[in-house]
Amino acid sequence: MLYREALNKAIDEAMEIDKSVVILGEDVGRYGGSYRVSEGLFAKYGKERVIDTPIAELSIVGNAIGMAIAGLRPVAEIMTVNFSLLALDQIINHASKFRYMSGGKLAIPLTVRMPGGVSRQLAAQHSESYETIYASIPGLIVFAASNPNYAYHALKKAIFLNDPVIFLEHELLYNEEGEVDFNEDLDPFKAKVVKEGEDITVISYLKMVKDSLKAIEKIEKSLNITCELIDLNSLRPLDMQTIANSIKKTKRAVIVEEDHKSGGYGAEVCARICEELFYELDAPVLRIAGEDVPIPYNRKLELASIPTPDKITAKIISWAKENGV
Amino acid sequence: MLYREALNKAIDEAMEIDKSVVILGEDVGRYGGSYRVSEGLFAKYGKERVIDTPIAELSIVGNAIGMAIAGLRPVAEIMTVNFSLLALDQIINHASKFRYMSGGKLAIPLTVRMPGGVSRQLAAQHSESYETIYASIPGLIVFAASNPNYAYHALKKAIFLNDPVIFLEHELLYNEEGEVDFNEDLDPFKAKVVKEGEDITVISYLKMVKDSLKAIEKIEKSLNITCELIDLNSLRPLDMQTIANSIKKTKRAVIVEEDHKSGGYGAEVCARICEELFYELDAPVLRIAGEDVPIPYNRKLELASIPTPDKITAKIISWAKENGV
Amino acid sequence: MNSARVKEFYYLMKLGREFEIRAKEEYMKGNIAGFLHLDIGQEAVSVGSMKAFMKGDVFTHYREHVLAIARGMDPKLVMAELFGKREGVSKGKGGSMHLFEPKLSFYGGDAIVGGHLPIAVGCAYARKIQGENAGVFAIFGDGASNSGAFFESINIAAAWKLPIIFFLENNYYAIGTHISWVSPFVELYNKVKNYMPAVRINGMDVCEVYEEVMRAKNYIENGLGPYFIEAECYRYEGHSMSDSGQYRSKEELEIFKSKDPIENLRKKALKDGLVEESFFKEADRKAQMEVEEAVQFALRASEPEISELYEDLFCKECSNVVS
Amino acid sequence: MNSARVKEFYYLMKLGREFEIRAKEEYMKGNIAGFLHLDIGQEAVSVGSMKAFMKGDVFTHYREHVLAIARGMDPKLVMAELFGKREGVSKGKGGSMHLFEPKLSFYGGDAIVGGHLPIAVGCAYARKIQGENAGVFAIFGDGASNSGAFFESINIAAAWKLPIIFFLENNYYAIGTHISWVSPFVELYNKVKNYMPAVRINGMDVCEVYEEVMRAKNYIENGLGPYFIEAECYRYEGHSMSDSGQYRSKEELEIFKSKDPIENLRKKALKDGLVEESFFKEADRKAQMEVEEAVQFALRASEPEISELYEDLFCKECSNVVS
Ligand SMILES: Cc1ncc(C[n+]2csc(CCOP(=O)(O)OP(=O)(O)O)c2C)c(N)n1
Ligand SMILES: Cc1ncc(C[n+]2csc(CCOP(=O)(O)OP(=O)(O)O)c2C)c(N)n1
Ligand SMILES: [Mg+2]
Ligand SMILES: [Mg+2]
Repeated sequence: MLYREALNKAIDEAMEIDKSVVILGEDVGRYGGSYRVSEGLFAKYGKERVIDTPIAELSIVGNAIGMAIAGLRPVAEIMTVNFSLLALDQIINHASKFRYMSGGKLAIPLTVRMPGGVSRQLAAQHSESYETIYASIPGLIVFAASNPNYAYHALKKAIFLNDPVIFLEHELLYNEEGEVDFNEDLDPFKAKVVKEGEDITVISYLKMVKDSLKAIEKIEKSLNITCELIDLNSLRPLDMQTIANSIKKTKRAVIVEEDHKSGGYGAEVCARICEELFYELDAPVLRIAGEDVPIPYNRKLELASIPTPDKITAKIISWAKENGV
Repeated sequence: MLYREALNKAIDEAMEIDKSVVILGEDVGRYGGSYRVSEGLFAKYGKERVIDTPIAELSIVGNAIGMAIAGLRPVAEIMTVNFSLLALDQIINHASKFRYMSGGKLAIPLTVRMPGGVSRQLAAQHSESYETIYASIPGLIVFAASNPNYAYHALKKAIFLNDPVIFLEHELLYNEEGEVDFNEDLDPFKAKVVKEGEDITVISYLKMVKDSLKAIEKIEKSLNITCELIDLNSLRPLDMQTIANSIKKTKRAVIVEEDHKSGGYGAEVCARICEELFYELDAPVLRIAGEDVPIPYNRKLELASIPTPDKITAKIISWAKENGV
Repeated sequence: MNSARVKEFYYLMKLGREFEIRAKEEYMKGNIAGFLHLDIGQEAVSVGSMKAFMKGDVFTHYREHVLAIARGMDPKLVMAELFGKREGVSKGKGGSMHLFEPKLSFYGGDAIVGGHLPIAVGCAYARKIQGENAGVFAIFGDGASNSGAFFESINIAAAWKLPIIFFLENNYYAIGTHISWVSPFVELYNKVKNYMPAVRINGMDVCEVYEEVMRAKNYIENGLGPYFIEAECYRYEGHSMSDSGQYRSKEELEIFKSKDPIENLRKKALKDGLVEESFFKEADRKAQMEVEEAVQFALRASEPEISELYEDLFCKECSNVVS
Repeated sequence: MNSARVKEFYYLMKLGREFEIRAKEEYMKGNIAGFLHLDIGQEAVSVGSMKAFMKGDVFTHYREHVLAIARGMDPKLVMAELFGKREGVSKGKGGSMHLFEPKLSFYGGDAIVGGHLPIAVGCAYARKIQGENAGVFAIFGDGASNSGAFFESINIAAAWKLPIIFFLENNYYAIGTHISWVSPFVELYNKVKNYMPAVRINGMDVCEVYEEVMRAKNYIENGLGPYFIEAECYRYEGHSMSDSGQYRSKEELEIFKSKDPIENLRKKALKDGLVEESFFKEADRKAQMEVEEAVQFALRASEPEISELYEDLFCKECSNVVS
């Protein structure tokens, strides 16, 4: 099943189960969603529950909050994560705080889906990763789906949580194929050990999980070691338990993210590791991340601005050598 | 001179020197600014250069970008940092990227001033610290003023830089008194060693510098050691040199920030230290930060949600003991 | 207006006025802190609108104590919230600007100017598809009417014919900014009259407010789409306790004070012989007493425990994971 | 319209059309990537407006190749930018959606819908206080007219009487969303006609566009404040290369194709005897040639070096510190 199909199925089933689930966003209805995630839902559930909105992101999320207050379970789509900045006041000043500032009287069962990341030559205004923003906000839950199985289970669970969830998707994953185990009772808050290993813990999320896996194959051969790969899945809260278990074994950690390095989400992961597992570490944590520039249009520069399997491989190998792995 | 007077003087002198400097924001004109930072400027420079705007933060920054493109040097005020979320699309998708995405053809000499932090019982929608957001954006410069001297010099220099500067101020500092050395040629990008010491490096910014200083007095007495205190001043770029010099000496670092801990700005500082100075460290870096909750109205809870001199003292002492200082 | 209505309006406005006067005093004493926005002068809007719009959902801005009380919120719980006490409507976590009570369908106290409008519109959408025709009432100021959030809301509500009353309190000022500096016209219903029925009324007259909101309510209940009311009014105090309001002329203030909604209702009711003098005396006394009780309640109410800091952040399921 | 004007309009429209057709081909070949928004069908708007508004500052959205060319940008540099080459107007860092050239006062290619409007308004403010009366031209789509940024801009420009022309290309669609689903009316000048002079014109007729923009230009140059033009038009292609445009009926497309701005200008000029047939043949050939040269230039142009990744991020002073 494709990633986008898994997302579609999660929404479809949620809408089937519960009439209060509605979806809204630009072109989510008749058009089927710009990445085809909501394909078929308009025909199936009608225009009251599958809502084509104007280009007004502040209102997309604001309206969704109002729907949530009224008892619906809205799933809002922001066409690209960049545009979510227009909705950020609603997400942060409203959705994330309403339960708290009402002394627990309001619940905001809201899911906001956002495709993001560096796709292919979409340039500076369409190629960002704002997980560092969302994961820094108390009151939000942030999930990041790297594969169809997690996408399906986590989205469906997110829709039925009674708190606001930011659901991050990566534009280059929509057409990725992967198995979905419909019988699994997946805990969306838990990180997943994608591959076990003994010598280095590689921590990643979204598209970089795939790229890290490719890198790991080469690294293992080249250094004759084994690497453990963790897919974070949930960025807020962060599943430190899974990370700690791994690092206690490997003594070394690498974080791979597509986000710009300075102030990127990896900083928080790195800080947590250094605070909590300092005495376990045999080497400094390595952060592999995007460069600190807006994403350029030219393909060569674009690729130079983000981690690729080759760069991940090279960086880990040289860091491993420097630190005596 | 008061902190707000220092800011006022910086703007006043910049306007005096260069006719292209204009200021804009809600109530910055006839009213003199809600924290009195622009007092007197309307009378002196008139309504064309001191612009009272509608409550439309997106436009305040967007308009300022347009003014910058047209050759002015706008200084925009966002009344409280929370409202800057409404302007974030302009700040990030536009101001921070325009030079780059135009291949260097556009310059955006823009300063955006924002009071923020936890003041006194202003509750969840008026008490945030978004330095983690701003400091994560390539193309932005981020200054944070903890005292009148830096406020004066850095703001004046920011206005004359040809790139967008986010200028963070703290609401509880406006009436702080401090000396301003008008002859100094201050480098706004450099961190400052506020106090020298041998055993622990305490890194902070904005209001927490003052609170850390209070804590340090007690800690030094209690543990019979000396602490070095660094005021970061510039959050992006981060002056790692000054940090490194200190840690090479003390072997231990503490970061004190008011921001929420998870994903707070301190994460980046901590990560940089752990990556670059790992082998220098004798103890895990300690992050002292705000709690991961929206800021509550009740004073007792509000104080419980942020670091105070007493809590800083207690946390550092217990951490020092645990790690054999 | 019959005598019972007039009495009700008078009492609620008086109660609101006394509440605000007392809140100001308690602020000076240090029992209330933060931003405190008083409704003094604007009680006709708060009471007239809430008494007309009894059923649907109400979304307000931060100047909402009197709206909350007129909606039926116990002044004790409001005062306790202002005092930051655990018994307050928002458990002391919200304060003056954030009074929420879903039982009263009162989603009050948003302190982001214009920020509650898209939320109100979303609620109206939900009500429409849920088949509940009472709809939504959203109140905001002249300052809010310049924000993108406002305009997006007007456009969407009109495009989708949503059951919502937009109620604009035009008191001419957004803190110290006069509306004429930041809008091409001062009669703000011009902003939307191509989108929906839009009227301008005298917001100092509780009966006029009541009647217009009744009209609007009927309109939206009939599924005809949104309705817009601009009420001219005035706040006698500064924007909040930290503003002295010096930017306004004494004359301007006096003009509006001469139209005082409470005083004028009393005069008119007496002149028309609708209500006897003794009622007002008694009402004034009772209002003061009720406020006194609210203050006593708030004083005696309890401080939250530090352990409550992490409560009310997430639903149970998420709390279990996050902590 | 005199013959020289008609020839100029025709040539530029044809050049634009050929440019876009070729860009599409080059996209298929893989020489251009990312989002490519073609202007085919809307050339009258791009050419008519740019030829009328020659002096002031121009702010555009992402569908801007033809606007840029009509403004005077060398098609070679535009094509090279689409190819991501260093010789492109934005050094290959911007691409199709981001064509900037301050020398032409062309601040083109903002890809945040509505995002360039507050910027254009700020520029108009600056021009006003700088005493430059040429003002600003800001072009955007029907979709943008639902955004908060749009409404804030209208309000501010009107409140401050700024010299700015708001030019709305109403091609009825925002990607796959028809304007009638998301706006209470389809004639979008209704949104603003209480704020400023606002007209609706036929955007398929280059002369009408030209004349109306001339009128608007005179208006703003005289310090009378902003002016609003809605031009009805249509894009023949999908929204971008990743959209097939299937949501539209063939009939609808045919209706607009029958009003083709280029073809109709030619027919009319011939009928009126303004221009001889031979001109058109020659112009068509020349346009093709110019586009061919642009493609050849782009093909031969150079790839940026990796070392350029960190260039153009900051001014020299800041660069020194940051790196
Ligand atoms: C988005 C945003 N910007 C600025 C503020 C600061 N602020 C609080 S109230 C206010 C004035 C609002 O005026 P108006 O809408 O007329 O309401 P009034 O206070 O007159 O009732 C401002 C600027 C805010 N709370 N939110
Ligand atoms: C703020 C924002 N939201 C969404 C998008 C995605 N998007 C790009 S173009 C577009 C449609 C714009 O339609 P319109 O304004 O009518 O212009 P047209 O493409 O028809 O010229 C959308 C939704 C965007 N770029 N920016
Ligand atoms: Mg007002
Ligand atoms: Mg369109």
